[in-house]
Amino acid sequence: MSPTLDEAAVAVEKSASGKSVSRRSFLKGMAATGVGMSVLATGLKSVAHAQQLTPDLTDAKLVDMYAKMLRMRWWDRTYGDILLTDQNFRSWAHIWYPYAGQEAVAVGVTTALNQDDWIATTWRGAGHMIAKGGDLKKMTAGITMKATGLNGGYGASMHWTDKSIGYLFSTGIVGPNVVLMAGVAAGIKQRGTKQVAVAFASDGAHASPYFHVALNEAALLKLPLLYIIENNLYAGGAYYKVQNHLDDIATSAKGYDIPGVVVDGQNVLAVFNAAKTAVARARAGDGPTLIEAKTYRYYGHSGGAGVKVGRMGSFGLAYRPDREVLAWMARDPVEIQKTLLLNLGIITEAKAEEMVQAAKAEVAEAFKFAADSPVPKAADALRHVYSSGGPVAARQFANTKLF
Amino acid sequence: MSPTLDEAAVAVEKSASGKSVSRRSFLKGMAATGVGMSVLATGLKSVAHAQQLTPDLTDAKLVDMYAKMLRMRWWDRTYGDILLTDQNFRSWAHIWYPYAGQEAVAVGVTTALNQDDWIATTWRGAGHMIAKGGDLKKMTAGITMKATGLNGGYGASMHWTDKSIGYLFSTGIVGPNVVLMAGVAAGIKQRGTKQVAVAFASDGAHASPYFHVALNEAALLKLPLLYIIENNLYAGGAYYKVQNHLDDIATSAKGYDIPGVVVDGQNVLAVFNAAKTAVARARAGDGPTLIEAKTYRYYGHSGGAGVKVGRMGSFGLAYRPDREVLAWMARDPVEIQKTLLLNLGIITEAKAEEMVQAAKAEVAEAFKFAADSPVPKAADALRHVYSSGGPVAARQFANTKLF
Amino acid sequence: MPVKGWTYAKFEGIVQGVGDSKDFLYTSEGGAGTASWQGYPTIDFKKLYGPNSVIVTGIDEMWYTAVGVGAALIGLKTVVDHGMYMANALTFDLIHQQASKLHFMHGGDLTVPAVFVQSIAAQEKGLAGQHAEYEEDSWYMHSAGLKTVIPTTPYDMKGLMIAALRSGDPVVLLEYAGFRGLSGEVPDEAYEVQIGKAAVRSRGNDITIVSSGNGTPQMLAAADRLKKEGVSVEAIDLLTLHPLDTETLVKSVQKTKRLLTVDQSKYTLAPGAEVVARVAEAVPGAKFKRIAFPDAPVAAAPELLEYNRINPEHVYQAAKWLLAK
Amino acid sequence: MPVKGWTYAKFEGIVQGVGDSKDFLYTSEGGAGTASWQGYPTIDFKKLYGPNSVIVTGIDEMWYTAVGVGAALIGLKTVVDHGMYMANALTFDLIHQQASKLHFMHGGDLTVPAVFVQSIAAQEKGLAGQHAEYEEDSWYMHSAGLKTVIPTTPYDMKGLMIAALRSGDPVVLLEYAGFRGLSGEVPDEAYEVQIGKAAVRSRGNDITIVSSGNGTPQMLAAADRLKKEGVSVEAIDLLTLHPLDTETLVKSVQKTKRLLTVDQSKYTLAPGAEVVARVAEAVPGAKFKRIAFPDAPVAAAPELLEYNRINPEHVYQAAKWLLAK
Ligand SMILES: Cc1ncc(C[n+]2csc(CCOP(=O)(O)OP(=O)(O)O)c2C)c(N)n1
Ligand SMILES: Cc1ncc(C[n+]2csc(CCOP(=O)(O)OP(=O)(O)O)c2C)c(N)n1
Ligand SMILES: [Mg+2]
Ligand SMILES: [Mg+2]
Repeated sequence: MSPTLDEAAVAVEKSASGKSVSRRSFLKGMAATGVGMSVLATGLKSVAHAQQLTPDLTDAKLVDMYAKMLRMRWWDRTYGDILLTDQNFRSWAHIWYPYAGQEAVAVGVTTALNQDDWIATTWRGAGHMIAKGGDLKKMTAGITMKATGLNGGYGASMHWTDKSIGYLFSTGIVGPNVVLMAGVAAGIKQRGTKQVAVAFASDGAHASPYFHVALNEAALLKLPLLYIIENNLYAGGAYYKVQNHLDDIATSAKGYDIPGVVVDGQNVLAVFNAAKTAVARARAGDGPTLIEAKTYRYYGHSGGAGVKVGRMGSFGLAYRPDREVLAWMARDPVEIQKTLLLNLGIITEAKAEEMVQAAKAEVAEAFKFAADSPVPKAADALRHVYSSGGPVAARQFANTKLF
Repeated sequence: MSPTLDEAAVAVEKSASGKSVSRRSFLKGMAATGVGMSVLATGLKSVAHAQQLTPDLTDAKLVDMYAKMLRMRWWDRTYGDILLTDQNFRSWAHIWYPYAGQEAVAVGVTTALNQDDWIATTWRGAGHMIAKGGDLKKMTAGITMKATGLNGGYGASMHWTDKSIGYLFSTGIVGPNVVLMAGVAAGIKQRGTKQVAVAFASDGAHASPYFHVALNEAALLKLPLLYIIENNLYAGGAYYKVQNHLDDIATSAKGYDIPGVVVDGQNVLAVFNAAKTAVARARAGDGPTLIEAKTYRYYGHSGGAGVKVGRMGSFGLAYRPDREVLAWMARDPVEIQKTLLLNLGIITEAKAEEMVQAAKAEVAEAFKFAADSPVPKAADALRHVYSSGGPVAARQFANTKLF
Repeated sequence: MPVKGWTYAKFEGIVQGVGDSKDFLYTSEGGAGTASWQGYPTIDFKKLYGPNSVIVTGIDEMWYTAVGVGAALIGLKTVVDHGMYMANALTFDLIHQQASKLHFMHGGDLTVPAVFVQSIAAQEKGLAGQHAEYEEDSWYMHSAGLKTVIPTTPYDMKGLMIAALRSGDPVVLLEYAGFRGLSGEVPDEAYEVQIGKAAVRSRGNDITIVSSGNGTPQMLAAADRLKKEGVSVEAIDLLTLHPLDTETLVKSVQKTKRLLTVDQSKYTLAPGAEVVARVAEAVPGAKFKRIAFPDAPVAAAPELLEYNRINPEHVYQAAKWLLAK
Repeated sequence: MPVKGWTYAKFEGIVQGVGDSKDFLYTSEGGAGTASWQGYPTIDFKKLYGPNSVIVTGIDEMWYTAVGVGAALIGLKTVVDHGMYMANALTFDLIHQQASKLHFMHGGDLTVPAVFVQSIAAQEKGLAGQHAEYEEDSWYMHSAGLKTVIPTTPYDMKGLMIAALRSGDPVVLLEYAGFRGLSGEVPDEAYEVQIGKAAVRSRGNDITIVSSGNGTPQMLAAADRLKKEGVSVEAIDLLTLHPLDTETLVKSVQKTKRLLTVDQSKYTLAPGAEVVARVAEAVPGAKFKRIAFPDAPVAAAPELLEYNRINPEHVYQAAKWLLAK
C-alpha cells in the first residue's frame, strides 16, 4: 500500500531534518518520489495534486479559494433555511437556483482569470458572482428584489451585472450567453486588450443553436473565449443523456477542431489547471476552448422541493436517486479543498472552523441587509427602458396624456 | 505502365475466348486481376470503378444516369442562351441558379434512392428536380412564372414541389432545409415506412444554426437522414474557407459521432456509393450521415455575369480565376460518365451524340411549352394563403368591404 | 356539462382533431405527451399513436418546431407544444419565415397542417422580461398564412384545437401560461370553435370592451362590476387574432358607439390597435380608449410588475372614463 | 448641399456617430466595411478603426447580431449591417429577447449601444415570400426597449444613424433594400435626425396621409397628383416607428379631420393600425381609411406581385374616396 498524503508529508518533512519546509519544497519532494499514492478519502490522488498545484497558487490563494467556496455554500444553505422558515421572506423557491455541489467549477475557473476578464453565466449564477468577488449584500438584496440590490428589483435573481469585477451578466435563457460572450471576445480582440471572455453554462445548453454559432465562429476567428459546460447531469429533471447523443459534451469540440477538455468538476485544482491552459491559449490568440466539468447539483433545479431546514441538498426528487446525491456528496468539492489545505498544513481544523463561521456570519449579514432594505417604487416600472433613464408613458390608466 | 480500362476490357473479353461477356463478368474478371490500372483521361481509376459499380446498377441505369446529367446540363445552357438572346424572355439572371458542374452529385445520390424517398434542396434545385425524375416543362414554366408551371407563378424558381417523385421542396433560405428534413425523417420514423429524407445544400450552410440542431437531434434519435453538402468552393462570391475553419466540412460530423464522408463530387459512381452506404444505414435505423461532395459550379452564383451565348460557364468573375474553372471542367462529371459508358462498351459515340441531341430537344420543347403558357391571373395574388384556396380580403383598394 | 382542466381539454382536442389516423407527431419540451383528469382515462399519445409519436429530447425549441413543420409537409398532423415562452422568438423563423409562407410560395403544392402551441408567459413575479413578457400576440397577428388563436377557457382550447387540426393550415395557438390551472365545462364529444370568430361574452348597449388572452379575465371582472352599477356592457373576447372578426367588432360598436380595448400586450401595436383601427374606419363618430401594458419590459419585483400589468381596476376606470366622454 | 448616395450617407453617419473612439465594431454579411462616393474619400472601417473592426465571416446572421449585442455590452459602439432580409426572423431572438430587454432587466447596469440595420426586402419580382416580404416594421414597432427608425432619404439615413449611435440604446434601423440606389442631399457635417419625430413632407388642410418606408414614395407621388388637382395634402413620413410621434399625427388630423394611412407592410397590425388607433382616440369625429398590402405573402410573378403591392394609384384612389366621405 502506498503512503497517504499525510504520511508522505511527514516523510518529506522528516527528510528535511526537522527544518520546517514550505509547501512548495514539500511538493517538489513529493513529486520527486514519484510514488503512486493512495486515494484520499476525498478521492484525490496526491500525486495528481502535486502536479496540479502550480507556482502561481500561493497558500493565501488556496485559502481564499476555500473561503469563496464556503461563502457560496452557506449562501445557498442560508437561503434554503430562510425560505422554509420565514413567512415574510421576500423571495421564492422558483427564483433560487442553488449552486451547492458545483463550487469548484466557478472558483477553479475564475482563479485562472484576472479581475478584468469578463464572465457570463446563467440562472445558476450566484456561485460565479461570489467567485468573481461579488458583494453578498447586493446579491441578496437582488434576489429579494430590493432597491439596494443588483438590478434594483427589475430582474431579481437571473439578471445580474457587476462590471467592476468582470461579472458581465447572468441570464435566464438556455443557450445564448456563449454567443454573446463570443461577441464580447470579438470586442476584446478589436480593443487589443488581452482579456478573455468566459461563458458558464450546463449540459442543457449543448442542443442550443447558439452552441454551434459561437464555437464555429470563435474557432474561425481565434477568439479569446472559454466555454465552461458544468455538466451536473441534469437539465431540469432530464438526465443529460436524454438530450445528448454524446457521453462527453466535450467531444463536440472535435467538430470545430478546437480543444475539448473533460475535467473533474469536484476538484478545484483540476478545474483551475484546465482553465489556466485555456486562458493562456486564448490570450495568445490561439482561439477558444471547450471545458466540460463533470459535477453535480445537490439541490433541485430550483431549490424548493426536497429541502429541509438545516440539511444540505434536496432529497426525494422523482428524477434522481437519493443515493446518487449522497455519492456525489462523498466527493464534496468544499471538503476536498478543506482536506487539501489541512493535509498540506496550510490551515488547521480550528482555522477551518473559524472560516466556516466567518462565511456564515457574512452571509447572515447580507440577508439582514437585504431584509432591511427598501423595496422599489412602483412607478419606477416605467423607468430604465432606455439609457436616458426617464420614464416611458403610462398606458394602463385612462387619464394619462396621449403625448 | 498498367493497362487502360479499354485494354483490360479487351483482355478480359479475350480470356472469355471470343464469347461475348456481360459487363458484370467483365468487371469481376477485372477486379480479380487486382491490377492498379492507369488513370483514365477522366481521372478515374478503373479498379476503383470496378469496385464502385455494384450489381444494382444495370447498364440501363448507367445510361439513364448519363441521360439525366445531359438534361441538367442542357437545361442550364439553354436557359443561359435564351436569357442572353431573347428580349422577351420572362425570367431573369437573378433567379437562375445554374447547377452545371455539379450534376454527378444530384444523380449519384438520387440513384441510391427510391422514388418515394424525400429530398429537399436549395435555390440550386433544378438539377435535383431532373435527377428525381421531374417534368422539364413544369420546371421551365415554373422559372418563367407561368400558370402551368411548378407553383404557378407564386414562387418562381426557388419554391418547387413535386410530391409524386419525392421532391418535397426547394428553398431560397440558407440553412433550414436540413432541419426540416430531419423533421420529415421523424415523420417517416413515426409512420414506420422505410423511407429516407435527404437534404442537399452547399458549403454556405455549415455556419447555420440549423446545421447543429439537425445533426445533433438526428444523431440522438437515429433518424433516417442524409445531409449532402455540395462543397462547390463558393458561397456567393466567398471562398468556403472564409466561413469554414475546417478544410473538410465533413469533419464536423465528429462532433455528433456520426459518419462524415468526403467524396469526389465529379464522379457519379463515387457519390452513388457513398449515398448507398448512407441510405442503408438510414433504413436500418442507425441514423444520419453527412456527405461532403467536393465539386464546382461552372457558372456564377446566379447565372448572369460572365456568360456567353453558346459557351458553358461564367468567366471573368472577380472572385475566382478562370483557370480554376477550366481545371474543374477538365474533370467534367458529364464527360466522366460518358467516358465510362464508352469504355465499358455500354454505348457508342454515335449513341452518345444521339442522347445529347435528345436532351437538347427535350429541353427546347420545355422552353417552348413555357413560352406558350399563360401567365397567372393578377387577382389570384389573394389566393393560396390558406389551404382552402379562397382569396383573402383585398386591402390595397379604397372601396373594398371591411368584412 | 362535464368539467375538465385546461390541459386535459387541450389533449382531448388533439385526439379528436387528429381523428382516426396515426399520422400524428407531438413534440414538447415540457411534458411526456400524457394528460390526466379525474374520472377520465389518461390520454397517452405514445399508447394511442405509437412510441415514435412523441418527441421530447431536451432544450431545443428550434427542433420541436422544425419537426412540427417538416413532418407536416409529408402529411402528418403535428402539434408543437414546447411551452417555453422564453424561447418563442427562437422559433419565429421556422414558424413565420417557413411555415406561414410555404403553402403560398409553392402555389398550394405544400401544406403545413401544424399547430404551434406558443405559450405566453404568465407574467410571474420574480422572473422579469425574458420570462414574463406578454407580447407574442402581436408577432403572430401580423403574419399572413398563419391563423392565430388565443383561447381563454378550456372549452375554447379544445374547440379551437380541433378546428386548428382540421383546418389543414399552420395555426399558432397562443396559450397564456397562467391559464394552465383553469378548469371549466368541456363537452366529451368533438366540436369546433370557429377560427375567425370572436366570442361575445356579455351583451350590452352602453360600451363595447374588447380583449383577448389574459386581458379577458381582467375585462370580465371589470364588466361584472360595471354591470352591477347598471352599465350595459358588451364584452368581446377575440379568440382569433388572425383573421380578425371585423364584423362582430364593427356591429357591436355601431350599437354602443364606445370602444375600449384592453391588452396585456405592450401598447404599441398591441391587438387593440388593430381593433380600434378597423372600427374607426367603419363607425364614424364612435369614441375610443385603449389601455395596455406600457411600452416597457416586465419587471421582477411585485411592486413594479403590478404597476404596469392590466388589472380589473384599470379596465373599470378606463370604462368609466370613456362612458363619461 | 452636396448630393450623396444612400450607402455613403449611411457610412458617413456611422463614422460621425462613432466619433473619435476606436471602440467600434462593424459586422456585415454583404460588404467589406467600405463605401465610396465620387468626390469623397472612400470610407474604409478597417483603415479607420483597425483590421479587427470589421467581421464578415459567412452566412451567419445570428453571429453578426450576437457580435453587435455582445461587444456593445462591454462598451463598444456596434453596427450590425447584415443586409440579408431573408434572415431577419433568425436574428429576432437576439435583438428582441436579448438586446431590447437587457438594460431594463439589469436595472440599468447593462447598456446596448448597438445599431441593427435590418433590411426590408425590396419586394422584387421573381423572388416571392421569403425574399420579398415587407413586414419587419411591425415586429420591431411592438418591441419595448428598442428604438425603431425607418429612413426614406439619404439625409435621414445619415441623421438617424448618428442619432442612433449617440443614443446609447439598441436601435433597429430598418433599411428598405429598394432605397439603396437612392442619392440625395446630405450635409458633410454631423447632424442628428431626432428619433421619435415624424417628418411632415408636405403641409395641407384637407387630408392627412401617413406612411413610412417604401410606403412613403407611393404616398408622395399620390400627394403630388392630388395637389395638382387642388387638394391640400398633409403628408407625414413617420421616420420613427417606436417611440411613435403621436403629437405630430394628432395635431395634423385635428386640422384635417381625415386620415389615410398607407402601408407596404401587411394589413393586420401594420404601422398604420397604430397610427389610426392613436388618432382615433384623440380626435373624435375624424374619418379614417387604411390601405396596405393584403394579408398574403408576396408572390413571384409580376402580375401577382403588382396586384397586391401599394402603388401611387392605390393611394390616390383611397385619398379621393376618403375626401368624398
Ligand atoms: C431557451 C430556453 N429554453 C428553456 C428554458 C427553461 N429552462 C430554464 S433552466 C432549464 C434547464 C437547464 O438545464 P442546464 O442547461 O443543464 O442547466 P442547469 O440548470 O443544470 O445549471 C430549462 C429547460 C430556458 N430558460 N431557455
Ligand atoms: C439565411 C440566409 N442568408 C443569406 C442568404 C443569401 N444567400 C443566398 S444563396 C447564398 C450563398 C449560398 O452559398 P452556398 O450555401 O455555398 O450554396 P451554393 O450557392 O454554392 O449552392 C446567400 C448568402 C439566404 N438566402 N439565406
Ligand atoms: Mg445541467
Ligand atoms: Mg457553395
